[in-house]
Amino acid sequence: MMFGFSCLALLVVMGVALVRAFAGPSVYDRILAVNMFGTKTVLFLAVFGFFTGRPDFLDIALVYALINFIGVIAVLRFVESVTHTGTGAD
Amino acid sequence: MNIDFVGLYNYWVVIFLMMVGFYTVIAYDNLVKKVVGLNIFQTAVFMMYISASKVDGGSVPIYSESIELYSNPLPHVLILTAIVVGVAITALALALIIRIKEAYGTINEDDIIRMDLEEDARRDKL
Amino acid sequence: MALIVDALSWALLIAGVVLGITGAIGTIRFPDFYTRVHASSVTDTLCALCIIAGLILQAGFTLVTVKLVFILLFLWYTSPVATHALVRAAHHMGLPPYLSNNASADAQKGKS
Amino acid sequence: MIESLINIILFTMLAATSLAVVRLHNLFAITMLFGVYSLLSAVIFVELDAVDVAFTEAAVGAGISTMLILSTLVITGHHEKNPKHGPWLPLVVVILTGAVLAWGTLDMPLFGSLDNPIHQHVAPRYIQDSPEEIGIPNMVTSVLASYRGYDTMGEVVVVFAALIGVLALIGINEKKCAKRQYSSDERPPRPVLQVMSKLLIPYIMLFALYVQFHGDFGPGGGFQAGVIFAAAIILYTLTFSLDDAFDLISPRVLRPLAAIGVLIYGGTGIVTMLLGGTFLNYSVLAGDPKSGQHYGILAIEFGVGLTVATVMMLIFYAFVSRGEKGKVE
Amino acid sequence: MTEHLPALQVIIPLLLAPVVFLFNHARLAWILSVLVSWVGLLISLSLLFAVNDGEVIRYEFGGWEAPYGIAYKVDRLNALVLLIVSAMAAVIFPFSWQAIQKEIPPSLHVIFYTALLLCLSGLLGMAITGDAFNLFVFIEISSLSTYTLISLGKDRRALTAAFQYLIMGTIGGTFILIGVGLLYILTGTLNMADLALRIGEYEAQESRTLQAAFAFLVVGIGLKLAMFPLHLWLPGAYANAPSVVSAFLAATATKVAVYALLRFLFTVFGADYTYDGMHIDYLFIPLALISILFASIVAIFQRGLKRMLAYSSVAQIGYMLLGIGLANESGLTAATLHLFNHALMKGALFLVVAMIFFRTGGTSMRYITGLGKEMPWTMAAFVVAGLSLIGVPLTVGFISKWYLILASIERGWWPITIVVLIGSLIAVVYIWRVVEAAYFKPRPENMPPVKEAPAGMLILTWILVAANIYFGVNASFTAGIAGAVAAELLGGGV
Repeated sequence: MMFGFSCLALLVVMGVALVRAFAGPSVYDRILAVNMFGTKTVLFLAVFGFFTGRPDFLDIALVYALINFIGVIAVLRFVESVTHTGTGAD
Repeated sequence: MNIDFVGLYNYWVVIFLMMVGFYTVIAYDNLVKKVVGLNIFQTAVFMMYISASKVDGGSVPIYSESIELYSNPLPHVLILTAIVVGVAITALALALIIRIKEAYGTINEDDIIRMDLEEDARRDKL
Repeated sequence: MALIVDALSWALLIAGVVLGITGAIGTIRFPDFYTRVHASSVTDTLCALCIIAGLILQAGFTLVTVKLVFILLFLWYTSPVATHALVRAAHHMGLPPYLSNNASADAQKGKS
Repeated sequence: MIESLINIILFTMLAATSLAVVRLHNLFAITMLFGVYSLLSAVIFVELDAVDVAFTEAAVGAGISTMLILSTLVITGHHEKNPKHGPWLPLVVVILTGAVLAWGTLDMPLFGSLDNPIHQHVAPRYIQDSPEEIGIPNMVTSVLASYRGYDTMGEVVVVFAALIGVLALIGINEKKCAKRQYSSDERPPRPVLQVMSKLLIPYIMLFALYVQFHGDFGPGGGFQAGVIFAAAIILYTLTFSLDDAFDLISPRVLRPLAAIGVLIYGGTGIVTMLLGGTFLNYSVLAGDPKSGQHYGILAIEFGVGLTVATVMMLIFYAFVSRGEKGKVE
Repeated sequence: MTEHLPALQVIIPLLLAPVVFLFNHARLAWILSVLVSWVGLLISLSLLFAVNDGEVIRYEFGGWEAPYGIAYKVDRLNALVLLIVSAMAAVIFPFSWQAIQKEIPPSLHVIFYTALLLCLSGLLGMAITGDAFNLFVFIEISSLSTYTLISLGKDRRALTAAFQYLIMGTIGGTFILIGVGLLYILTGTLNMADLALRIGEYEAQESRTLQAAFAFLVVGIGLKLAMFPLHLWLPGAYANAPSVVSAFLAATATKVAVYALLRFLFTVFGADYTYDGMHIDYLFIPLALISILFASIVAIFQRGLKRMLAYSSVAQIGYMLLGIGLANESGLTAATLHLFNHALMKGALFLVVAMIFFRTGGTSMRYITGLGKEMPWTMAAFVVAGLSLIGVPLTVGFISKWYLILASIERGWWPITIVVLIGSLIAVVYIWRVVEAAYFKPRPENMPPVKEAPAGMLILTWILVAANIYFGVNASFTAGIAGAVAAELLGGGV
């Protein structure tokens, strides 16, 4: 039961992060929100594994964390390179 | 709230996502956005398959002695293949977009069509 | 004994979730990017710690615990680095911070 | 009850994200939200018991696809013009399609019920007999590698075909920059990132190997392992530079490996043919059919992992080198 | 080894593609591809002779029996389509070496052959498989390599054409995926024969899900085969692809898509459901008639030869759909026969175009003017194949139209006959435009002199032209198979 409620609460956090990602306003706000969304997703998956009673699949959460991190780094790199070439961000 | 509602809700959202993705593909002129729309469209179809594979009270189809009921593994396999097909198409489409940008200087479909028509008109004069 | 462990893990989970929600409210309510980073990243580490500690208490000494520790370490390792890179990039590209009421109005005009 | 609620919230978030993707005009923002969309759909896959699919969707959709779109945007620019023509014709087509689907769902078997034909025919055999016939607990891997191994071979060929297409279109520019980028003046070095990624990358590769060989027991397998391995190299490219990555793993090495991966898969099939079975019938590989299946699955998963890892790296190289170094000469 | 023939048919080109890529040597790639295409032709011929008496060959991959594993099932229709694809490959692959020298930069030759082999194996795989999802996988293999091949065209429009085809093709593929998914959700199986068995119950209760699945499959495959309002990708793709690729695609790709349509309509859903349940004839006949008239008229006004032939392909697909729509044995015979015959004539015509391009460097009317004297053999091949396209007696085109007319009279809808005849008359007009320019106008002065095409290319083209006449004079072999196929399809035989 408590896992269920933790799941729901984490979903709320994810939803709030999503709102920030939709709203922006600057590109960095969005990246921040996406990053936060990603980390909370990792936690959600960890808790969800316990909720369904099969916590052996935490590998997925690890992959999410990895992909999320690389994604943020990639976005930053590309924002940087576009701004350098003078196209301007957001 | 009964499970029937949840089931229909899944399918309805899937249909909604398909329509959003499909609309993005055919209504927007920006080629990158078309590709994103195509991905949304495909992911929606994946969701349909996976929704169908779920069994109430079932578990992940990895054998364990304590578990009786498993969800259906076959749609998972099909969708694994379909995801790979999706990324292959995305990669190819993006490579085409890069070449189009280099050849036309734009990735806006309207502009590209206009440039082609102008070129036709020039050739007619020859 | 089992009851104490359950209660403790419940408390940790609740603490983690509350921290998470606090951070979320921060990212919505705070006025500019740098303050939002503060809100989300500061709670991030502790929130993850609490939740995963709560789960570890439930899992006991199994492979699952090892994986949970890995996840926590990974999050602790990457999350600050990502935040660092993000703020650094923002600062480097000239995103103005929120200084006072007047300045913020200018900053908001300049951005968005 | 809570499960249904989680399901509904996740699907609603997904729908909202898709709408935001369509309505925004900044392509960077669209790409990021697309990553979120993929991550969310992967969470939904976990929620619907499809852990292998979730693994793949996270690695491919949120990882590789997003990365490729970003590197395309570097070249093409990231502002979208407003469409000029009216949206009516597309809207009609889309609503028509949606209506046909909605019509179709009305008679659809209900969600989750065990009585559905989908759970009654064919699938029970996989669920009940595969631990016996194939000898590995992950049924998805059994079906993927053995029962429908031929489809998976097609999947590997699709990946290979994508590589061929990308190489034909944009190629990989292997020309070295005169000066390494991270040491130039206007691009500040990234010491924190570089140190941490150097520490992290070996562990990511180790994790990839774990995923490759643990795929029989848990979620994972050759495809996911390949993508994670490629992700390690991508991280290296992002924090250091493309030239450094070329020094680490040169495209010249990767190109033949991509073809060899496909050939390992196909070769396994040919060997089974020569040993008297049909194509990809691993049972003939050893005296005991069960260990034969095991060897066969090991071999083809290795082929899949090799092809996917090399192809993903090569495609990423192709996109980034086009952006940073321009056309192939 | 003979029991492995169905698998080898697809696997040999499929595995040769990475081998060619590995060796990275252009000439070797060509030689290997040619050898493979000839081996493929032999395999498909032996398969056709093995199943010609109505027998069915099965092949189970991985040793798992049919609904659990993936199985190939070869009957006459499969074997005929396999023969079309591999025969065209056997002619066009040898032809390709000289043709690509002027159209594709040397650094991409290996990649060209790799993609061509993948495309061939994808089409063969589509034509032979007995599993609905395996069909989707092979559709995507062939599509991905087709997009690559089209984008290798010289003009920048090849890129936009490839992109447009990619978008429409992927939508088509996804529609097929939806259709297959709905069928799977209803029945729990993916094997076509098993589907056909288990679908009956839903057909009887008029399941709306089944109807939706039917609609998605027809539209999805319709996109792939360029059914009339969905044909927009085809002219651009055929006109801008390298000439050899146009020839190969025009001769095979749409044929295989028509095959997939036949397979789903008649084997999976069954003729009764297709005609009486879903009334597909009332959809196909109007679409077919419009496409015959509209596409033929548009073809007249095209500047380039390739574009003209592409629109003519859209019209020809209309004839096939008309045959399916007429819903009787002669109609289906005509459709099946036209698969084969159209491959022969379009293959020959596009090879002629490739030779013209090889010598003159262009294919618009300007380049063709006065060519009759300069390239007599090439233009003679064009005339003969053009006559076949029109449907003059003693050519294959006549045979298919004859069956079509028979079918429309049998059905009692004789006005359709008039449309078919008008279509032929319009074909006379657009073929005549080319003939007039080539034979009755002098070569423009500013054009450089040209020579006759190389003997190797000519011989290969004339093999196809000769086949046009041979199967036109002696139609008993092809018509026999097509008739048997039609009877089988209508009888609901699996």
